[in-house]
Amino acid sequence: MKFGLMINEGPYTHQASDSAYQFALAALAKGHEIERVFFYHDGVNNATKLTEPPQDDRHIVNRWSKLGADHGIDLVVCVAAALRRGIREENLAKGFRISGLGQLVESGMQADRLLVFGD
Amino acid sequence: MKFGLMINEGPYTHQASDSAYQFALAALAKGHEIERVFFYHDGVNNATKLTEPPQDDRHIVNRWSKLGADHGIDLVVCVAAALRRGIREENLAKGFRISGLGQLVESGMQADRLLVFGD
Amino acid sequence: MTDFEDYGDIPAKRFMFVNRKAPYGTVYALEGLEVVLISAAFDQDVCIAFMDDGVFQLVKGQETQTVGMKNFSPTFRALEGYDIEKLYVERESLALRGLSEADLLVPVQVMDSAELGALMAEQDVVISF
Amino acid sequence: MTDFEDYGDIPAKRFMFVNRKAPYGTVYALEGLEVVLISAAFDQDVCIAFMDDGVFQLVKGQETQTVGMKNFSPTFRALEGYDIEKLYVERESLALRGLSEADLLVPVQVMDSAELGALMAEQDVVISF
Amino acid sequence: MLHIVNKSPYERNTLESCLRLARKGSKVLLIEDAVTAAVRGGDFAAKLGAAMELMEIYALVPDLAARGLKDRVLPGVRLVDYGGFVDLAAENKPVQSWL
Amino acid sequence: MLHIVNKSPYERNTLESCLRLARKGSKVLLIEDAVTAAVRGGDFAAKLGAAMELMEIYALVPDLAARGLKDRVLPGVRLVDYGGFVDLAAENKPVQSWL
Repeated sequence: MKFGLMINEGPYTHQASDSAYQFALAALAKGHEIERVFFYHDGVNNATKLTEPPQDDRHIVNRWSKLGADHGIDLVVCVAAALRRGIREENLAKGFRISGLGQLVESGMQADRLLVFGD
Repeated sequence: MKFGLMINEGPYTHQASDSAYQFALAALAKGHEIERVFFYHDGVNNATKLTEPPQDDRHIVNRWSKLGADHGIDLVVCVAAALRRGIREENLAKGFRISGLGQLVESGMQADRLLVFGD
Repeated sequence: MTDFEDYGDIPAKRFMFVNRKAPYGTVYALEGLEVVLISAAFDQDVCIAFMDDGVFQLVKGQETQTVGMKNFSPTFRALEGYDIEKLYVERESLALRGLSEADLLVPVQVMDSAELGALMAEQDVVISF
Repeated sequence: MTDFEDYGDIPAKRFMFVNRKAPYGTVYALEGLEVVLISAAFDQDVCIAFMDDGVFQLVKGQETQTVGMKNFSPTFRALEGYDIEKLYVERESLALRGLSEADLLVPVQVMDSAELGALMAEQDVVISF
Repeated sequence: MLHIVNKSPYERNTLESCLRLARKGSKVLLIEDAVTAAVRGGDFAAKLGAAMELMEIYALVPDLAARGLKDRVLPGVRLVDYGGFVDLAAENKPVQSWL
Repeated sequence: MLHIVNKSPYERNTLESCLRLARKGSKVLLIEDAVTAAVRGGDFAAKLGAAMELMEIYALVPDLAARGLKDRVLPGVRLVDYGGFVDLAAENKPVQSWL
């Protein structure tokens, strides 16, 4: 089955990005496909390459970059939400791309299920 | 009277930064002093110079930079919170400085009132 | 509006956007509305539900000069021009907050929790803001 | 720990940190605890109040491996070493959530809302997380 | 003591917790989404009315105006602008923001 | 239909709103801070018990474990891991996250 995910909160502050990641791992392990993860609202803050968490903590940004690369997942950051929050090409982490809100609606149309993770 | 302010949420997403700004303006107009604004939790996202809101909207980051310069307000971003969220010297807006949590406790000690704005 | 790809071969899906938050205290209402507007370009079957504090988004007479924020409530009046005409409001949420249909800035369909719950269950995609 | 300036001439203030949020769902509990730890270096009169969902921060037996997050609850046991010994828990908050003092991982002083409210009113600085 | 609440009592337990702990003679200021608590005819208005017997309840006019609620305020709630907010913070101690 | 709730019912109105709208036969999954709703002896447990007559209530074990609540769950609440979460999402339509 094809899942689309939407993440609406930034890393560390809310568990949303963690829950979505664990869901994605479990879905992939069961042979499902994650076709796209769409980052909206403060969720765009998952895409900054400047993040540097304490050494004994998980690296939420790099984790998404790696998962995206390993499984061909489209990691899309909403451009309007990103500009409001200081995420641009110059601080964008590997594997993410900036695009429009249409990509979210498209995910709703094309995925079998669109799951939202937020506050 | 000397006020210290603490801002715990990022710009646009929550009204916290707006309320703190309006409070600061009103306090200064009444002859009070704002000795420091301490940015914690997602509040550190108020300090990125990469923010670019829609043209017809307020520019929350630049507004703080200007207020700080005009009134000699110390704008302090918590280093630990900032590293978790991708705020570093290289994307830090004018007038902000990155420092430790001790600056918050110090503000509580030295200001007549410490006011917190958050979620 | 951007040129989107041709989705002619995919049957339209039923999208419901659920608004549960008051405006201005957080950005969810405003950025939620931006999603609704974009969705209009995709020829899907779109409806919007307002419940809980989301009903405050539709209250008449919003004046945002003194908070220094943009008043986005007029955009709700423009939704009709985007062919988004299904606006549902939960009766219980209005009543609890001392509001009535006459206080709202656009025509809506007021329904009770059971009706709204039934409609929600019939959707393909539900996104809550 | 960083060398702080000498504040010897300023009389110590009474600081209360109020914890009202559950752990892990949001970062406030963890980052709040970081503030508490730093405050210990300033020789102020510090206390911590746990109320509402903040009481969940102190529940024994937290195991975070499967959510992939760091279990920071052992740090509460280290507070004594920082001379932070005034931990207050609101009785009503515990009871409402089906918890009792025996479920908590550190010794605390349980008090009712009125007592906690009275203590709060005596502080110089109150910061809520 | 000044208590500041910024969340709607219909969405969160913040204002209820504040009123449970606030002592007689305290001041409570409603800002941001918490101004919804002050709406006449709303379910929370009765609780706020009861609280007013013991303490002074204030609401921030700019936040009421933004939400179209300026003319719908429960009698007895005192209205302040940002200047009044500053005065309340200056005149009362401590100040607690219920987050 | 699958309803997902992630907020504590002691802090927010989310779970109550979900239960008000959810139809008979729906599934409700508690994740993140919402697992606190499932604690035996808690004030919300009675409401959850009543809801269980009409729908299936699930709770995510990793989130219960993180909060030290794994062994305190109200009988009748069905326990799932992330794999079970995926199955619920795959088997039910639509899926609504109550944010």
